[in-house]
Amino acid sequence: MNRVRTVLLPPALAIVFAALLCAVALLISGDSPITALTVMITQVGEGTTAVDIINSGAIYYIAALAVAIGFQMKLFNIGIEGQYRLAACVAAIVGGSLVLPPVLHTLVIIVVAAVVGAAWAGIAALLKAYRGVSEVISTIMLNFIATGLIAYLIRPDSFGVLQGNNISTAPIEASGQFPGVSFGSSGTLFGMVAVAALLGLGYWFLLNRTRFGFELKASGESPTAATAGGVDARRMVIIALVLSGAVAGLVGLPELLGRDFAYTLTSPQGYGFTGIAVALLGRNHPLGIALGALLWAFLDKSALALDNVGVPREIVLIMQGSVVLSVVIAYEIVRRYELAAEQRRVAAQLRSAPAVEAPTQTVAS
Amino acid sequence: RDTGTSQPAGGGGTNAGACARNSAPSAPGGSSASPAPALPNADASGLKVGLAFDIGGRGDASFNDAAGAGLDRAISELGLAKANTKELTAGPNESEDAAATRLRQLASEGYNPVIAVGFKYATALKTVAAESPNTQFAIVDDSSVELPNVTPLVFAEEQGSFLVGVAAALKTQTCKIGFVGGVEQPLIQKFQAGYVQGAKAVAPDIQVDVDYLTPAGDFTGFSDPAKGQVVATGQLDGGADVIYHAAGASGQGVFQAVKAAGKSAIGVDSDQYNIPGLADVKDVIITSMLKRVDVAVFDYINAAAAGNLSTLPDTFDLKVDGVGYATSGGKVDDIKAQLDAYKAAIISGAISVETTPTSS
Amino acid sequence: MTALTTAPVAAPPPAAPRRRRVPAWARALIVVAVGVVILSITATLTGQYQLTSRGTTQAAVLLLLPILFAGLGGLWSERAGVINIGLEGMMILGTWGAAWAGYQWGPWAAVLGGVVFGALGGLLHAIATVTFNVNHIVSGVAITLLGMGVTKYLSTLLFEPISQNPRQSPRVEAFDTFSVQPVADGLASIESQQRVLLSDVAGLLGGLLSGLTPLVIIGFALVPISYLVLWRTRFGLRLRSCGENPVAAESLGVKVATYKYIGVVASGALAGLGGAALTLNPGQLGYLEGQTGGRGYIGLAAMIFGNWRPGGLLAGSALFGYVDGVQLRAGGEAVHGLLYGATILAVGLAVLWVARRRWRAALVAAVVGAVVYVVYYSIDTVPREFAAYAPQLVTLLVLAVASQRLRPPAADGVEYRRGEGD
Amino acid sequence: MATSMATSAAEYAVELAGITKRFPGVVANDDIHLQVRRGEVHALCGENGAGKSTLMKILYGMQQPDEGTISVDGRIVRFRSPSDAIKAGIGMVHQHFMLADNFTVAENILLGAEGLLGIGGAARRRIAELAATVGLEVAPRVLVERLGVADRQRVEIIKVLYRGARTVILDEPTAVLVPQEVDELFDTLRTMRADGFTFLFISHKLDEVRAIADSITVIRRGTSVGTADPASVTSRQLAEMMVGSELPSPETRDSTVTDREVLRVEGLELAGESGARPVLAGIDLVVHAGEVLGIAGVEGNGQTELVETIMGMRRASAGRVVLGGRDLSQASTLERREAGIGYVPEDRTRHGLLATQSLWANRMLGHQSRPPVSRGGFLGLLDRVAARRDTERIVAEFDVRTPGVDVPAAALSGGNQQKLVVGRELSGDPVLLIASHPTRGVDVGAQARIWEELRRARARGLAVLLVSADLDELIGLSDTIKVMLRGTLVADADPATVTPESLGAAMTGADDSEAVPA
Ligand SMILES: Nc1ncnc2c1ncn2[C@@H]1O[C@H](COP(=O)(O)OP(=O)(O)OP(=O)(O)O)[C@@H](O)[C@H]1O
Ligand SMILES: Nc1ncnc2c1ncn2[C@@H]1O[C@H](COP(=O)(O)OP(=O)(O)OP(=O)(O)O)[C@@H](O)[C@H]1O
Ligand SMILES: [Mg+2]
Ligand SMILES: [Mg+2]
Repeated sequence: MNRVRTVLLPPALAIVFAALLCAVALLISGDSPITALTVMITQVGEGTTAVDIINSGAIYYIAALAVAIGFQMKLFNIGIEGQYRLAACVAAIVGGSLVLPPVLHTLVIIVVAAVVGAAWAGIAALLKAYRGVSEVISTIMLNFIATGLIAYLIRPDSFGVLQGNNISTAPIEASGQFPGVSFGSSGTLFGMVAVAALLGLGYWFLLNRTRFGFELKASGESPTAATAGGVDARRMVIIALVLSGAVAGLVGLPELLGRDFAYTLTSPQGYGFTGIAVALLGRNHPLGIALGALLWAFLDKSALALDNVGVPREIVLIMQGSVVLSVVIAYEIVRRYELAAEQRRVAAQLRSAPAVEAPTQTVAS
Repeated sequence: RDTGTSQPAGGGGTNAGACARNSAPSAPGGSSASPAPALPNADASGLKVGLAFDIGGRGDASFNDAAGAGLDRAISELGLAKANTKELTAGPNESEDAAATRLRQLASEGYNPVIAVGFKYATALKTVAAESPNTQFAIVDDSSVELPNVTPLVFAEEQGSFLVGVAAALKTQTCKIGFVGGVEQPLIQKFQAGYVQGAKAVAPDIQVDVDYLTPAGDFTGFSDPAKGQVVATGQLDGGADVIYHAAGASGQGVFQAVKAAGKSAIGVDSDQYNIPGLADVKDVIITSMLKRVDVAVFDYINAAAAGNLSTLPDTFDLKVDGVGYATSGGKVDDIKAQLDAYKAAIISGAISVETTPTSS
Repeated sequence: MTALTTAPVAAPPPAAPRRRRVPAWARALIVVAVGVVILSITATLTGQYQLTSRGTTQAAVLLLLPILFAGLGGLWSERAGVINIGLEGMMILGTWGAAWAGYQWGPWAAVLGGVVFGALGGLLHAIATVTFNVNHIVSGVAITLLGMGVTKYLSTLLFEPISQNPRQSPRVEAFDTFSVQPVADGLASIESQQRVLLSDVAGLLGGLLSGLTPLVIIGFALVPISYLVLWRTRFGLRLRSCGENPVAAESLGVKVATYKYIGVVASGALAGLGGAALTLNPGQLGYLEGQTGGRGYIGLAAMIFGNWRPGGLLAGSALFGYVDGVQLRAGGEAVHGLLYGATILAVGLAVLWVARRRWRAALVAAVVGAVVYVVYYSIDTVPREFAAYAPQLVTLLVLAVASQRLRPPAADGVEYRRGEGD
Repeated sequence: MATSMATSAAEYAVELAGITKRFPGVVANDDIHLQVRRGEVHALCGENGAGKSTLMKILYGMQQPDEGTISVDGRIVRFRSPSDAIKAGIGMVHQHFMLADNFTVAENILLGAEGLLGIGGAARRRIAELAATVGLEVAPRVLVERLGVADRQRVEIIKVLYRGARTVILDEPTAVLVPQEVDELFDTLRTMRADGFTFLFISHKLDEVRAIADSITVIRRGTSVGTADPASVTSRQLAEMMVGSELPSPETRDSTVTDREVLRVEGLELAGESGARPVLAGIDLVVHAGEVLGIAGVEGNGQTELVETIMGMRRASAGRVVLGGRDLSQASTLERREAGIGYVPEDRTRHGLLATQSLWANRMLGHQSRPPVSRGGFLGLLDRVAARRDTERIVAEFDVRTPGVDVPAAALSGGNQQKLVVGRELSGDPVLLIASHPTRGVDVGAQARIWEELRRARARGLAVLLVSADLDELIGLSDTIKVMLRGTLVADADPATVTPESLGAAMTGADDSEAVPA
């Protein structure tokens, strides 16, 4: 009961609040919130939307895991964006230029992506560990620089191939692709969805069952105490950021290996920022993140239906922004409410108990 | 101090006398080219037309708007019922599946034909067109989808750009002109290639200052007028006096810079002289390179209504008036003869225009 | 046995003699002077006269202005102890507010509109972080998301009917520009005489004195004003105390929450002003979706670069604006020229450090100088893909060199609950 | 002796009646009564967590009581914030310094009181006057971070005086001071008392309380259990009032020192920040099995750095650290811990505990690579069951008062947190324990427990390096004492004969005649 209240109530409150906010905005602009909600929900059953939601959810999930690894140590890796894009680009170049037996080919591409993501995050990690540069700033700068580097790599006179008016990398042969699960006209589920789920499991295990996870959380909670406890803070900064970057490197792969098979100028951007929002929604918990990722993907994909009823699709952006803000506020409100309830309870207990009882014996568990 | 060839600030450059200009090619047919015979208007009242816009959608004063204009014309001239049309718009940074969902939505609601505006739809279209073989699709700016039910609507931007390059070379006083591209990607490089070739055709010694706002993949270059203004000012300070932009909304900054310097600018895509939002800078816009997406969309709907898509050209080029230059404002009336001579030469094949810049 | 025996140890070594301190303004002047000389030498030797031209300075001013405002916004917030990574979102709100007010009532209304909308974003950040103790970065990210969503939604609602474009506002009338005459003309004539150093100084200075708008004046004036308010008044002392030790401040009767609110709302207002500066930028019609292009984040970087001080953040945004101006106006060749300047700087630093007997630092500087020179020598131009991000690269490099000397407010970003201090 | 007096209200500068304050799970103050006469030094005594600080924060307006009233000069008042209390002439020097390091002395003093004399010349003159009164000799323009603890203490007092306080609360002001500094402080207090100031004085050092106080109120578990007359009460009696048990003494009985060398430090040096003098220079010391080596020194003379360098938390610029014959100079902190060093840090909240994590998670800190909490292996799997079990052992052995091992460490009071830390550091059979201020701010009961455990471990052959500012503790526990001054070990002292006063003199560098060059 208590757990339900502290863990599930805040996000529920937040979603209700954000939905109310959007409803008011819609009413002001003369649209019907009910219609908007109905079309969004019915859209899930249309065409490939349901599968798209899961596919995108998996991508957001990986991005959010990457963010969450840093968050555990109070490191803000704003650079997921640059890390995954650069990783996807380089992995596509490598994957497109290799001919290898099936599974191996795919594995090589995945490893390359992880290594590139890790290396790009590694720059921020080294700057933070050895030069004390705030990772927030360095990763923002590195995002810009990654864009330039990708543009350079993808130039037709570097590794790019002209595809009409688009530029892309050489397509990855079937041996390097990651097969998905086809649902016929309802779309194809990316095979990498399973990888995302495994990553979540690995994240949970690493954090809660291993020495590394303990040291990571300890460094995040109190760097000074962790240092005294034999945790090398500098090493942890580097490992956490590099690991976060390695996971970030995988963000672009579900689409690359499951659908696009090449990196192009128009390859999607912005997953890094989505990842931050989703990690916040999920409070860095592997299950919470999964729910957050699905909610986000639902909002993204179902929003396409809003055009059909003439509701501005931007309302979904407001919904997303306000749900992130209100979920954190909701956690705080619930925390305070619990505190007050505890106080009342203790007071009541004291009134009924003999006055000599020692405070230490009344500490609530 | 060692005096360099370039000078630090405005006004310098080679004077007009030094800018040797070739004479215009003599028109092979003796007259300016005539556009391909327009097809008779078919009856489109039975059609349901779906339009999927690129980012920006209607109101972008650019190719989305032009596509919309083509649809509007079909409504007014071909008897297409407004209720039988539907327009959807892409969001920024969206994934391929969003684009596919949009096309699928249109196809599954019975819209036929469905027109995708922008090359970003190419991959999605490949999937969706294969799923719905009985729906006709068209895609603007892309010719990479090779399916029987997909018609590419592509343009010879380089040819139109060639002509405005000619105009720039004829109008420059300093023998120095500029090109401002929004994002350095192949489509925009086509504009650059044609423009530079056209200018050199007139004045082989002309200097063309080529700048892009952002490299490929960083699409902020199409929406950063502040940068457009700085780049254009730089070119003007370097002596350029005619600037052609292919920078989307960043072009506003180019126009402002040109206006502040009292020089000339060339618009892009639509006749920017007549765009209401640009009214206060229109006096510096001497011409615009027209990319007639409206013509392509209209012709496509017309051909679809007639049930014969084979009449459509492979490329909307000068010959079919798919590209061209604008004359609003009368600033190029004096050189119209030369421009038309070059136009004829391109149509006849006497001049072939490159699609990629020879040297960047 | 005696209770206490003094061990035979050498007397503790005397503390190193402290060098005389040069006042901050003088150091700033020296740095600027050195910078100008290096640029002048570079321009002369490489022929890249754009490095010191009036146009470049003007472009730099234009480009630095929004960054400067955002940086000042960061300063006000972080000095009050609240990290503001939501500057970008507040700036977006500012661009929208400025356009909305501006197209109806003119440029001054635009300024006000930007300030008010930015301040609203700031208020939201303050409510989340101060009242509800939400993690500052979390709230900042959420506010940026919200800012993007709200402005898009409102534009569809309010701008599209007039501008026919959901991504753009109707035209907003901008300020007229003016120059400080006759100084500006005088400098222009000196610049055109092409004398080494003199012309360069004239070019750099001339750019600062011409093509001005009231917003430029406001921007530059806000730097000393922020300094005076934050460091020379009782209000500023209290506000900064909330960033250094809020518990101590509270124990002395300072209303910490109130000051944090003021700091964060002012921060939003300043970021909004940055948005207004973008909207009113000569070359702009008004609001345009995505026109901030990450300038809010860069403002934050400029502030960190400037060690959480107004003068420093001015230097940070100036560096950013200058490098961006150079690369936009003169492209990869000029950035290539800057490499040469960097070599001179590195060598100069190496010599200085040798003189001060800081061997390791000198060695590092010399090696860096050599590497940069090799790069300079082996390429003709910096590829556009990298030149375009030269400002970000320079920022990163400078931070890598200097960040260990930075000193953020001690309680910056620390969640603080009233009455829970020890 | 434990009698409450009934007197008329006007007699008291401050009177607290029926104050009750509840925190979640804890009643910090439960119907407390306190009466303070004008012009007296009134001491508050009580074990850790008895509620002294809470009561004082209520009087200072930092917290609002749930019940009860505050009267100042006979009038009932309500303080909504410290400003109200300051206006009523109450000032407070907190248990922990309330200073902004990056502000100057003057800024710290003026903050919040700018309205009195502005922030200009008049204010500066007043600060100079007050600095002379309390003996602060630093320029007001200096940053507080450059000040030593005694000077910080003085700045805190000036802060209070500058606001015109007539009633001053001093919450454990002497915890970080050496005897000489305590004497100076007491001299100041006496002078000011003569001038009519009223003091509320909190300390765990009962001798000090008896030396300075005019009257004493004892608080036990949130209630006032009575008052005492300092002239007649003994420390032992006071302690019994506080905890109902006997006053512990840190005396070690017979020597257990062996000649087996455990720790040898040779020529240890720690460089200062660029250009500054070294923080540590030429440190040589040896600790044998069964020996307690005490390090005495005024705070800020390098003791913290010495300990952290031996622990590998700071990198020595020269010198060797050898543990049982094994050179650990290049080893990481974890390797040093694995080699058998236990470490009780001086600041348990900063260096000893993870506040929001459970007690059993805290048990793993520093042991995360060793059994019982770790199964080792490539992944470094943790054994959570064993960790829980071992935490329960510590809770039982060390009498840690807690409802369970799953509560967060923050839920424990300071003394109980400290017992947990000591218990953890004595787990896993260490050969050397480095204990920094192991009983700082800990009440007498917990103190006794910790001393007892240290003695027992020493008897088992543990070598202990003890750093403490509590000279009684240092003298009582140590087999050998070394004095540290400005980064070097300047003197040795024999705990059997040395007095706190002569030790204090050596610590401040004011060598008296007792010191004989070796
Ligand atoms: N902010 C708080 N929130 C919850 N409980 C608190 C808080 N502050 C104090 N307490 C509770 O009140 C009790 C009394 O604390 P207080 O600090 O007044 O003790 P104290 O007598 O000053 O002890 P010490 O001698 O260690 O300073 C503590 O044990 C704790 O349980
Ligand atoms: N954030 C918090 N949430 C719940 N309880 C808290 C919190 N902060 C402090 N406490 C309470 O405060 C107590 C510890 O506070 P405190 O440090 O004042 O204890 P103490 O005995 O006074 O220790 P010290 O001697 O170190 O001052 C615990 O009993 C705990 O219940
Ligand atoms: Mg206390
Ligand atoms: Mg306490």
